[in-house]
Amino acid sequence: MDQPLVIAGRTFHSRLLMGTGKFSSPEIMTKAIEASGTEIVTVALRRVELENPKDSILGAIDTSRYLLLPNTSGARDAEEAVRLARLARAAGCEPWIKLEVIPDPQYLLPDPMETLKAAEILVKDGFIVLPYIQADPILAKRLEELGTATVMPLGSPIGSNRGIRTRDAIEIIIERATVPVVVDAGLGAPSHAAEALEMGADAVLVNTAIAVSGDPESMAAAFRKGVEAGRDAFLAGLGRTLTTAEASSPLTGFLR
Amino acid sequence: MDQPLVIAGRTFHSRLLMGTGKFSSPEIMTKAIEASGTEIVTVALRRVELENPKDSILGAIDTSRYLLLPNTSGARDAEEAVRLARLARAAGCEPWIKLEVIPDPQYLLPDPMETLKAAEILVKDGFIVLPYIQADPILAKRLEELGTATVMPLGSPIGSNRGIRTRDAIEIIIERATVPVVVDAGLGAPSHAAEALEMGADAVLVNTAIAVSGDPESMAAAFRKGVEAGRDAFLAGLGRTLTTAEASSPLTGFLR
Amino acid sequence: MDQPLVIAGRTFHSRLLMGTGKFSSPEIMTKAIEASGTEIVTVALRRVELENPKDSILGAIDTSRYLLLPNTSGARDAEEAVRLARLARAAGCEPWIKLEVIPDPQYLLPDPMETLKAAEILVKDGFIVLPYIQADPILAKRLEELGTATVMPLGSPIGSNRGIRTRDAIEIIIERATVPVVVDAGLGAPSHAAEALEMGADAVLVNTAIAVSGDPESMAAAFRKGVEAGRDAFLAGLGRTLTTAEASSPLTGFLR
Amino acid sequence: MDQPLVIAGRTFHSRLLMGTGKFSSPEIMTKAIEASGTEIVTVALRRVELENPKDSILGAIDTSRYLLLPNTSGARDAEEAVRLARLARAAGCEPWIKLEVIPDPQYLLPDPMETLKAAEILVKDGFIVLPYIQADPILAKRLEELGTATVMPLGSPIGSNRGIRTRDAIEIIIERATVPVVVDAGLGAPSHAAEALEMGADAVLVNTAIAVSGDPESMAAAFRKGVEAGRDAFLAGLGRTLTTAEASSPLTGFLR
Amino acid sequence: MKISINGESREYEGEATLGDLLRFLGVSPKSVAVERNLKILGRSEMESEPVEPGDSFEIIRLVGGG
Amino acid sequence: MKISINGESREYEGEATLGDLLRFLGVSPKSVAVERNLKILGRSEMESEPVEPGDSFEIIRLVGGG
Amino acid sequence: MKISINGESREYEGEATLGDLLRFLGVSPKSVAVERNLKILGRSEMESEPVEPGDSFEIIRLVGGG
Amino acid sequence: MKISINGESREYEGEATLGDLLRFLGVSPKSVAVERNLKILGRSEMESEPVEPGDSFEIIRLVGGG
Repeated sequence: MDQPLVIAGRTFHSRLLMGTGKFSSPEIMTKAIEASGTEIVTVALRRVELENPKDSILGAIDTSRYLLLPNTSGARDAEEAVRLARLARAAGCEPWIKLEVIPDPQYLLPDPMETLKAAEILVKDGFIVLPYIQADPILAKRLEELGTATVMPLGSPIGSNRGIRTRDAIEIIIERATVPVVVDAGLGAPSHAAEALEMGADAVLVNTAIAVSGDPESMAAAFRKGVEAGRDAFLAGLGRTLTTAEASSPLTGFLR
Repeated sequence: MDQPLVIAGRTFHSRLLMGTGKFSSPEIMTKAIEASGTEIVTVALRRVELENPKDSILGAIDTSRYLLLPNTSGARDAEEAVRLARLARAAGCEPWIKLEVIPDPQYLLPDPMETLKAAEILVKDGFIVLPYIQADPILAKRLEELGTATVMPLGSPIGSNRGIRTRDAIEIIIERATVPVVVDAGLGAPSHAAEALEMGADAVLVNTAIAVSGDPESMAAAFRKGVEAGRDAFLAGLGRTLTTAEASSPLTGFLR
Repeated sequence: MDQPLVIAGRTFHSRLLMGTGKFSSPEIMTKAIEASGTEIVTVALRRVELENPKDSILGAIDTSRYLLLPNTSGARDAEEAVRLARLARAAGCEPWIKLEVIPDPQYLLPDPMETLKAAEILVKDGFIVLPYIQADPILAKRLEELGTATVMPLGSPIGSNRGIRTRDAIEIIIERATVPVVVDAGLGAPSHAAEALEMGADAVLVNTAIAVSGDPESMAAAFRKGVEAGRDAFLAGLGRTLTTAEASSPLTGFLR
Repeated sequence: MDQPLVIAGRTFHSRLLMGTGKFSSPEIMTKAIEASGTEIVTVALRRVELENPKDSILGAIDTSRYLLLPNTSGARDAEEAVRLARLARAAGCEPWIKLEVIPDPQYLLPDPMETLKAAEILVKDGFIVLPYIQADPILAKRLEELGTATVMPLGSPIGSNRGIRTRDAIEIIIERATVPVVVDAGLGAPSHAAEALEMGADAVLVNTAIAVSGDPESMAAAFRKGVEAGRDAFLAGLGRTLTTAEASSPLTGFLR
Repeated sequence: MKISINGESREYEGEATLGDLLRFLGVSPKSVAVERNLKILGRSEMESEPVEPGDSFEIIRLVGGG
Repeated sequence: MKISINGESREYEGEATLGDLLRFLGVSPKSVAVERNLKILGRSEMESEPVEPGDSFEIIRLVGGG
Repeated sequence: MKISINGESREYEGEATLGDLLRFLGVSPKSVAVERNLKILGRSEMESEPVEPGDSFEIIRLVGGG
Repeated sequence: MKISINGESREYEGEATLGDLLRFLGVSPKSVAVERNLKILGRSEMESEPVEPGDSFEIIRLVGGG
């Protein structure tokens, strides 16, 4: 029997974290969240638009069922990330934070040094920190040593749908991590999510592939199955790969 | 809503075909078949062992629930394949045949010319022919023109667990086929099966990866989910892949 | 010391065959042929344009230095291919023919059955046949058994520049062939050509990547070097690949 | 015409840097260096063995022809790296240093934070710093901003011969770098080196693949050609890759 | 008085507590976080926090994000 | 009499129909296919098909396969 | 007389050998292959091969190709 | 006197300069770097640098590396 996913002492039965960006309507987002089976949904922070002050995503997410995981998107350095994390907590979120420090608008790649700096401050400040990082095994180990609750290496750039293009490094991260490894960013299809779990990743985070799909609700259900398939296969034990063939029918040739 | 899979006018609700070779016991095989949700199971033909004449796989498969699909494994040329197909029919199977003509014991690669020759004879003889072939789009088209019920291009050598190593060619086969495309051989993980369905394949056939797994029943369930995930994603519509990133959080930077 | 390449008893010191299509001018083609170091150049056959009867590629190729290898491009079946081969011989070419039978204008994939049929006729007719084929090891073996002088499996579709996307199958073809294996089609960069030779291919054929380059002469020289590099490396013996690292500096840590 | 490679104001005509580890004898190493055409050879520092005090690699390298580039291998943190760099200078080397800070003996992956720290100190101390790093575009940019003379992202783990398994990230690094990009580690075949140069890398560093080859001298020559082939192709301009085919022979079918 | 809200300068003549200001703006305190002159305010402080000439406020809410 | 079954030569003195032979061998006709001298026998023919000296039989059954 | 050359119908009143026809067309025999009514002509036959009303010729040359 | 060289403790009764010590050890100064009590010595300092009881020396040379 599978163990549930445990992050910072909290138990989750779904291994699919879901982002809430880019959905065409709150209704579609709500349906997709439901279909995904997720228990953790990420959100961002932005200024209230004074012309439209009532608008809030909270109406669309039942916070009694889902853990809201605010991210620090928009932060270009450690200081901005820390400020965002504290604002999220002040806005009533639990002290969980998806830490992303991204100086680069084109590829949205995280800054390892600033991420480390912000992680140190936030961990000391009592936050449960889930850092979004390059697939760098040494960086992942340093963050873990600082006390982050997970590491979240990227498979490929955010929203690129390219899948796991950093496989070698993620395998090393998984081999060594003592905290859950959540593959984040770039997972564009259920097969990518299944692959991550088959490799031994503890969970994945998906947003774009679901939100921009022609049918987000079905795609969310598809990712749910992909994640479960990958996890089941990891637990059942995958066969080794061969460079030659191995007959599935008896090798005693017919009539021989 | 998805259309069911239709092969030769017969409707199937599962897109996972399962092989019955290499299982460590009939009980484990039966459980795996059940868990896979398959409706089509492949079998081989061999001489009765006169010392052990009672032994039969039929006891372990409920033929009222599953279509038995005999294969021609062991056949090295068209003549042997045709003889095996007819023996299968004489043994009480419906006239469905997974045609494989394999002269090569090391990589178990099918012979395109002999496969074509056997297919022509068997189609004329009233068989519903599902040929196992190299991922060769022209060969696939010729077989379709001869009246085969499907084409079954290989992802990688039988039992190699290497996954879809012939992606470019299979994409072309899918783009052009007017009969169902069933990706066969080499699918070693649910992510491989999901990938095939995401590409638009109509179904997959899996044996080794399930039979030799540490837990065949769980692995069968995992492949079932992988197939469903891939199919759902194909129908929902996958996003395009980018070489750069595309933010999932609003791009208006924080406080900007 | 390397052995020269021998095809049908004829010795060549270059392992790069070059195509002459798509060049912007005969002068540029001539310079590129020179720079490539090739000894075999492919040509096609087409009707004389009666408005422009003098035009001939022969003026641009010194047939005392290069073996002209006419191809059967344009042939959609065996009969057309045989007719083209005979016309080439009648036009004064030696009885060497690059056999290509391509029913499909979109991906330009060769027809295995028609290729086999034409090869049989042409071999009987005294031609030295170099067939362009899908990377199908069984087909390659059959052609070799018929007496073709080489097999020429494709790396990826003609002109696609995708490189070797059929690596597994080409490795098997090389492992088994008793005639030279020439990787043809899709080689878009010198690294692709080097890879083919490193795998043990005997030669490669390149056209588009050179002809459409911004500087065909330099690109031809680059492919020449790539081919030589790959061959030298194959002969010197490549190291095995590891999944972990292996220090190049002494492992006794500094001051330890 | 190509520009020469310029690192820290110094001009080099070879784009292949060569390591001197793992050779079976000084004679073989000397021959390989010669055949590679390199102008920069890396060396390590270790304690003199008091039982064998005369032994020195300097006898085997003509320092009037080759720039000795000492590395900091063995350093597990910034402090040890700085100490090694200064010892190298005290040993009579020019103030050039290949900076590697590697806490991890299994995969020999560099530590981004310690590398950055050491780079800052060494640049201030007047060293010309060539840092060995993960293929992390943000880290590369930070190092460049600190004043390193190059960035040296890894293709795959040292000595693994896996080639460029970090292609996406290296493409971004190249796109953005204002200092030379030298792809280091894991290049196991000339095709890998050619690929790096075709991508636009300014140079590569190779050691294991040459040193452990069956014939290091030939392999060094092969890498030299591979590097030149890749560079020539990059300058000549590679064609774009297509998903369909593009005929190299005239498309006007034969007799049509 | 002149105050700045989310980077825009505003004239505000209402009651001089943040609670009033938020009501005036139509913003529900439950769904936002507020910085007054770079100091993040706790839930409890919000209602009574004074609003004074020259104050600069950031009013932040949760939105969809990945 | 001498017959060949699945490539092995056998002495058989039983009744001279295939049905008898199968019962003698302990093989259930329902789960197999039989060739007599390369001719495949239909279900209905099996019971009464004669067994004669020199006959060669192939008795084939279904087994696990991919 | 009416003949067909490379699929085009032509009026031709010149001398009645292929050699003449090729000269008339400005085609050098050395660089081409010719089919007359689907029969491929050898180098030696070209000059003297007759040209008769209703003949169909294919005149083929080498061009750049891959 | 007792000194430490490359981590090994040694008895040394020779002349009391580093130049002497290196000659005694058979090490050519040109090809090495030396730390005395963690202080790296310049080329010029090597010859005359004193050697005193309890000194700890690291003598480093170049070797093959990648």
